[in-house]
Amino acid sequence: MGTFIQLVIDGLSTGSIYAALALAIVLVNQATGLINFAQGGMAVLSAYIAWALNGFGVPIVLAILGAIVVSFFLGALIERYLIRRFERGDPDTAVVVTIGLLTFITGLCAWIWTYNNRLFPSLFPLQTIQLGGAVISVRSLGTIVVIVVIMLLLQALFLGTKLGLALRAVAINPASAAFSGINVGRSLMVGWGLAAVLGAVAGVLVAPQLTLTPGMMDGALVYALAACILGGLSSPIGVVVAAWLIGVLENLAAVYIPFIGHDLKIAVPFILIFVVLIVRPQGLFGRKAVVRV
Amino acid sequence: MPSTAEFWSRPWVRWAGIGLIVVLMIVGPLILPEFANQTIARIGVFAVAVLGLNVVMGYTGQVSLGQIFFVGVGAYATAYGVNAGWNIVLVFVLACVVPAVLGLLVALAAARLGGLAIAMVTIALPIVGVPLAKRLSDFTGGSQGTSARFSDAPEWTGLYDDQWQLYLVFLIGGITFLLTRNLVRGKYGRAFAIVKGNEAVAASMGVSPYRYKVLAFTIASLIGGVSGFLYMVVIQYTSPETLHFGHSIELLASMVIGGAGSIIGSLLGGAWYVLLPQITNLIDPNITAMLQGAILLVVLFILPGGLVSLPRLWRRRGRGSVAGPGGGPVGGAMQADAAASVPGSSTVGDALGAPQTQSPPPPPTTQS
Amino acid sequence: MTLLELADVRAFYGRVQVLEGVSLSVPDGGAVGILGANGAGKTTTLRAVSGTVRSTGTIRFDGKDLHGLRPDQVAALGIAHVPEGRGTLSDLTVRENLRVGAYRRKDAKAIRADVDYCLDLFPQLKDRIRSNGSALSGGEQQMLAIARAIMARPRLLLLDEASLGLAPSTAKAVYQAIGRLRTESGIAMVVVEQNANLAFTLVDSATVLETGRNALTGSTAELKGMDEIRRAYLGG
Amino acid sequence: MSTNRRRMRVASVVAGIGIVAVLAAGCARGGGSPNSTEDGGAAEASPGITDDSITLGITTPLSGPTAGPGTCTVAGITAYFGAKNADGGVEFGDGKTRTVEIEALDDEYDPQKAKANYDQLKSSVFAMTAGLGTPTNRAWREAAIADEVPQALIMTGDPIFSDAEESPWQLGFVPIYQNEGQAFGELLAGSGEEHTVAILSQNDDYGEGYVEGFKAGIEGADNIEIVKELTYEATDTSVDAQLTELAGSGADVFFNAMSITPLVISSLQKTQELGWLPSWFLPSNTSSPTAILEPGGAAAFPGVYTVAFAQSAAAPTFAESEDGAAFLAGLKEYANYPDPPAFPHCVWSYQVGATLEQVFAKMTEPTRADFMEQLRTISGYTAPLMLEGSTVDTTVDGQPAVSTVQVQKYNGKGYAPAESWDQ
Repeated sequence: MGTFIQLVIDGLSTGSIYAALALAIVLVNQATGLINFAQGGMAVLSAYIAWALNGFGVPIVLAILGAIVVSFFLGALIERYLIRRFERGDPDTAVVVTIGLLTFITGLCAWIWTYNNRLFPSLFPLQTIQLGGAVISVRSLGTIVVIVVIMLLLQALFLGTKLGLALRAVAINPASAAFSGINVGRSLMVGWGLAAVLGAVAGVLVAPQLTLTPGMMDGALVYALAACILGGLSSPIGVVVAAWLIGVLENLAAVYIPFIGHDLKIAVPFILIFVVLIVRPQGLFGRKAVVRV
Repeated sequence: MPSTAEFWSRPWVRWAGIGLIVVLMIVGPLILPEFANQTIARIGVFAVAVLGLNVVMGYTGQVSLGQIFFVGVGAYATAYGVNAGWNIVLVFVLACVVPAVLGLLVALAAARLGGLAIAMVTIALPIVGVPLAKRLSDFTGGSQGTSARFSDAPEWTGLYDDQWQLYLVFLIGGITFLLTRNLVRGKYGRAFAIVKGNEAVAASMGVSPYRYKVLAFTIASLIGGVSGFLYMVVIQYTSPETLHFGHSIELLASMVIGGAGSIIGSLLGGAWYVLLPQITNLIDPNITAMLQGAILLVVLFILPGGLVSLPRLWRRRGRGSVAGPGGGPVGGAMQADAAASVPGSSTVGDALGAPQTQSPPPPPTTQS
Repeated sequence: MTLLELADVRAFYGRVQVLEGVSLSVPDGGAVGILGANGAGKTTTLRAVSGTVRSTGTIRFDGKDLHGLRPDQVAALGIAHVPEGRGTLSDLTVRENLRVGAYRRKDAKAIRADVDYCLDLFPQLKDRIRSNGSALSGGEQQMLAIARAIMARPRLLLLDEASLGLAPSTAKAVYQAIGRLRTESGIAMVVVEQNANLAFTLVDSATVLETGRNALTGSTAELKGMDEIRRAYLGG
Repeated sequence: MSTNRRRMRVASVVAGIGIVAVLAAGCARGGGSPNSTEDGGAAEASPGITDDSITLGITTPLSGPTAGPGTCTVAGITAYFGAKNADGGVEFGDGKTRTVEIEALDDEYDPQKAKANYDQLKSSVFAMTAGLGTPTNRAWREAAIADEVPQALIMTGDPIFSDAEESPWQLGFVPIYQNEGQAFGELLAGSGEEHTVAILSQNDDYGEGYVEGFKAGIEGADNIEIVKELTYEATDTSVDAQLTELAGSGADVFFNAMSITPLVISSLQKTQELGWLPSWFLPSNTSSPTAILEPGGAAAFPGVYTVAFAQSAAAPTFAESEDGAAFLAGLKEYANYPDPPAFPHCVWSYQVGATLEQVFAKMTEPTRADFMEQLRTISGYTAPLMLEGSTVDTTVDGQPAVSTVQVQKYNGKGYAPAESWDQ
């Protein structure tokens, strides 16, 4: 039983890593309608900026804040001068552009900071808390709390605020949004900027655990995408729950279903996606979109 | 310009052009240096893989991130058959049939889904395929991989190995391209295009989207298997790394850069897949990732329609372009599903105001 | 007083010229129709006003030149464009659609009142207030598009083919509601319509476009009396 | 079909062939044009060598997930020969002094690209060396044999490369994985105490090799019991679940055949969090004291053992030693690698350079054949930065250049030799 609870807790903390990235992907999707494969790369770049600032003697909290600010402008500029060109065109191309951006940013990080591993200072103490028959590290707990806070903020942004409404309206139908007086260009830039901020938070959150390398987020990207699809792209809560579900079920399947084992556990989220989407095409928490012809 | 166009439309010119290409394909390998032959052969391998991807994505509009899995299965089937001493023709048939059957089974399930979901289910293939290949080490040689050197030039030909291999690629790849070209220009191609355009409309026209999606996916897998066979002809070694999902993403990028829904685009995509790493290695091997990303972005910035649209870009000088960006599969699925419900769907361009500079929309690329 | 003034407007898609000199004048509180066949340039005229197509010539709103303004800036001046195809924000609920319409406004109380007014104007929307835009029928989407435009409290409404694709009874209901809106609010309107019968229930005057030019202009009564109008547009 | 399209088609085919031709320029039929040597009596020189220079080729991952160790495999040898070239070059057995040029290409850990890189390099370089990876080296092993191109001192513990019968033109540099696992297994079996062992291994030939060696080392010892054996994927973000499961076994020894640095650090932390405090075994490439053990808090465990043959560049005393300082300076100056590497591959690659210099000194003919012959005659050579007791010995068939490994124990700062098990 102890092992079972521990596995669930482990799954939640691993799932939180996926969730951190997934939330940024959801934000860009809600604000621009794109899936941004480069989100993880941008998060890594933000983490490197924080690390570098820290290296210049800036206290880590300030360094992170600095990285967050830089990330916002970076995200907005990327939208304005790169993605904008493709937003009006073939969406396939736009997606491949984000893939190219991921490659470029990863290469850029490697060029500036090399592929050497960098230790990123942890924001949370390396302590553990007993919980039933299991232990959880303060770091994991901290990550989970931050994720939940971001998730709620994001949910509130989308559903409760004018800005959130404008972001979504622009993604859905830019012309209609403009006819209602929304500055579409600025909205797109803000969407990317905010997503880059979320990415920055995700990056500095997981960097202490994963060790900062240019490809730090690559492993999490597929899981994050899976969580986005499973949870329903329109729902921050759904995506976080899906990420946790993936983390937990993956662990449980690996340990308790001998046929799957630790090597094939990566199949679990995809089986989950398949089963769930057959029943609910809009994802666990997504809103149902009725398409008329 | 009209006079040149006329010139090229004359039948004898057409035949002469085809003849010239055939002659080039026969003479080229004999006179080109070894590394050039090997490079062209590799381009052939991945052009076939991109061609398969184009059938399911470019022509039918279903996002597949699993193409490299079928290439890998084809390669493994080839290696296994060769090492077991089976007849090479039988091995080739197996290398096509095994991936096709797997593709059919996957498609029967996956084609029920649409859009992003199908992308996630197909990306699972290479991701699960890698540990699976390691587990099935009796067939695959495990993580150390397996080699099969069956494509050395036979004595009687008097050819070098690279020449012989290139001829094999020309022969098998060429036939695959011709058959696929006929497929996408015929009745099935039209059905694929309708499914890509709008599934509900397809259904109302009596074209079952499900059946044609399954068919396209199966054909794509089969072509992937052909590519896998050629992979073994040229590279002669395969391992779980071969079917890493990153290569699937690279194939997708190559397809878009070459030109989605285009036969020539597939060829250019294969060239891109092979030559981009070589070119970046030539510039500076230490920053290949940065260079590859940058080159990709620059090329798409200039040619959003892919390399295949380069001549069209030229021709467009002095001519107005008609707006009308088409919704392609990946992004079409990945963008908010609004467009589907709004007949006169708007674009960001509309909302940003009247375009002051003329930026041509990607040309519709449903036929090549 | 003239609210909207168009003179010799030419517009282009890329290098293809679509408008070859269109003129139009809408008095404050007035309603002007634009009639014409497919491709005559009706929609493009509206798009020239709202800044979504490149154009030359005079386009003045309340004395202000509209050239060079983005669509959202045009909207901010008090022009609400109900586009052809309705432009439904499909993934937003009806209520959210209406809130988007009021994006530029900060008077929360008046916004709430206007939502109620819209729901009163289009009672069908009341039952669907929590539905996604994509779940609405064509007629409901058209009503939603108009309601969203009203929410901006515009001085000028650009209505593009509000009857397109609707059942005759639905189309009639939509035009009745627009008529009521006009009498109650006095919003000026430019009404693009293929169905001249419907348009004539609403507008004071109209212009007929042919291949990007004004072919005929006159008051509703004048136009109704013309044979060629009757034959071409009124089915008689 | 539009006629313009057809015209374009022809144009693109021509353009494509043009690109290929440009790329291929300089590559001549039949493995490159041999350089004629002035003195007619000697054997004809192989490609890639002249009277004053020799070119070595490397294909290794310089981007992608394995780029960390990959870049190191180039940096080390570049640093070594960079310094040598600055001093005028390396003296060869034929009395000539040659500078050593390194031509490295990125293969992204993709076998297909590794083969392409080999095809590109084989006629312009004298020998291939130092490249990282089992599949990427295997992809062109048979081609190298067929072409008679040396594939020397490569960074894989795959035993096939050290079997002279199967791989006449190959030789591995680093100990085969089995050796390392076996050395630890023997140490453990020799302790005479009862031990239960939990095993976590990377799901590839790397992990399997270690486990296989370990099992061979404890074969017949009835005081050792393996109670749980799990694997992980090199692409995993986290191995928490495996550790939780292994901790449940309560084993007192944890054999962790893991090659991913971040995962080792988080494993050290996670095990402590779980309150499971076994003795550890770590492989040579993931046991750096400052880069891994300190951040992982390894002092909390009763013992962390590793197998090594080279000093760790991240150790505090390293930079103070003469060899260490020279190594770090060389990395910075010639290899554009400014800070101490977290991966041991930089040191290994540096030692590959030193070993090659030994081989060059014995070569009397500028041929690949002579190179391979001399390659297999080095014995008892202590390369720079080697641990005491380890030497390069290329004369033992079935073994790579380095096969003598030392089991070491972490003492809170660095490593000390562990002659026997003590706890």
